[in-house]
Amino acid sequence: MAANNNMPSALDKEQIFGMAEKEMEYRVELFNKLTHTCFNKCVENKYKESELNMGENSCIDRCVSKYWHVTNLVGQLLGSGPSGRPPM
Amino acid sequence: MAANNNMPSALDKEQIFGMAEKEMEYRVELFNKLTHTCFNKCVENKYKESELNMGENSCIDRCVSKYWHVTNLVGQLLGSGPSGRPPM
Amino acid sequence: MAANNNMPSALDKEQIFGMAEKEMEYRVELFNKLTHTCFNKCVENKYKESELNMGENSCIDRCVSKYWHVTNLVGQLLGSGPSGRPPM
Amino acid sequence: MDKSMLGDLDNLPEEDKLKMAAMIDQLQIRDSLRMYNALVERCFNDCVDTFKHKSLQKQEESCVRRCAEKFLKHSMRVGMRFAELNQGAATQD
Amino acid sequence: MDKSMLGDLDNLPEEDKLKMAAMIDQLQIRDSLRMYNALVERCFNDCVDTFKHKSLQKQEESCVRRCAEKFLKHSMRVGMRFAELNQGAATQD
Amino acid sequence: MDKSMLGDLDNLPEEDKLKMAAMIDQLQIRDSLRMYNALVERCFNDCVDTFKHKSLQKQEESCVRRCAEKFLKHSMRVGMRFAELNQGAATQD
Repeated sequence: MAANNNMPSALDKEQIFGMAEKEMEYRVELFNKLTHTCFNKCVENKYKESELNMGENSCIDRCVSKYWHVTNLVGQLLGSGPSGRPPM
Repeated sequence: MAANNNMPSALDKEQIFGMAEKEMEYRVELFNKLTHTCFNKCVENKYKESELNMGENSCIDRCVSKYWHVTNLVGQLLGSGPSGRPPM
Repeated sequence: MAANNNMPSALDKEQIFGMAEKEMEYRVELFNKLTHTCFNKCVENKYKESELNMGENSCIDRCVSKYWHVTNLVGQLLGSGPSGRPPM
Repeated sequence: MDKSMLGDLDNLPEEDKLKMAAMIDQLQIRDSLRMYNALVERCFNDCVDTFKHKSLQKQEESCVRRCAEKFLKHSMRVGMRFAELNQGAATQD
Repeated sequence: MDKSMLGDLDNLPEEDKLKMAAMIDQLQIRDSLRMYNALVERCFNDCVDTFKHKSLQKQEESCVRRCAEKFLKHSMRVGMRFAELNQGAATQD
Repeated sequence: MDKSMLGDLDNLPEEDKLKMAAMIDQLQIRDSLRMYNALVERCFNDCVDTFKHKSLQKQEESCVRRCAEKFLKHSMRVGMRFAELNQGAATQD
């Protein structure tokens, strides 16, 4: 998609910017969904304290790890190849 | 909004692009909401199988059809005129 | 961020436009979330009537007011300073 | 956005003011379309629960109408209160 | 968008048509990535509920697989029905 | 995005690098504002349920404070774990 001669044209450059923008938007959205999902799964929502307790903290660590695995697993199913990286 | 002389100016062109972009975003969002809503309404979420069964399939078809009718109905109420097409 | 000499450069202008756009997007999103949240909290969703009754109306007014307070409170916690305006 | 920055907008040439106005138009169009999509989703979710037919049943249709009308009235009321608060016109209870 | 407006697109110079095609590409990329994110969120929510381990358990993994496959089949079916309705090919029940 | 493509960015003239940096700034601003909106929505939903008064009651206010503080701590922790995973530093349990 990018030019081969290392001097991208105006349209190519717009596409490079556009791709980089979409990639970053994707990562931000992934992070936001992960954050909200793990908060829902792990954090007591009566808010009796403002600190995270030990149980919540370890739940969060495992939740992030599992979410990551699910991201990779679904990425594989969507055909991004054998390795576990997101499909870009 | 578009120029009448068939030679749109720079600003007009930006508006044409902008309108086309918004229109496509709208259709994508409509499709996404429809897809997620009908999945919630029709598909058993224990995922015992990876196939859609007959009951789910016919529920999906009717759900899409009804969602379409609701889209048209709400479009009419929002004042897009007598016909049932979305307000653009 | 804006140029000091009152003649913004091309890049500065793009940033001014970008900031203004983000600010407007933020206000629209705030309004939309507020609207949906207060509808959920205050309006009976069997839709027996198309009018809002007195109880619903007063609930809506208080809900908007409380949502506003929460917006300001969270804004303060996020460090936007002592006053209650959103952090921009 | 800082007010001093908004002030700079006055210094922009005419062409840029047009561009800014066009941007605001675009955002409003996008917002209306999103509101429309969200309204359809909400009223469908609250009013349609059986899928024995392809077409909307009478009571579903009237439920959707009332839902949409009620939401629009709600949205207008919220808009008024929101504008008051933005102008600092809010009073305490 | 009015059709007369879309008609104007034919009058655009070649360069603008390329720009329009690039815009459509970008929207499709963004849409695929959003779908991917939404699918992960849904299948995680429906399939993962215990947090005694860091790694996915066997039954969680197979649940996620079935969830994703089922959703993709669903999405394809919805796409076909949606296209039919867009072409006015829908019949009443 | 493929790394070879990101590599091309180094070949961009200075002006384009500035443009890219500005784009990243803009995305971060938008992200912060969205996070702020989402945090307000969450804490309001979880902490405010009665509408007999126009102003926040004492216990609602302290609930909102704890909710926001807890969410921010949570978000920071998730950010650290997420960064570790992105760097392949994750170990199995």
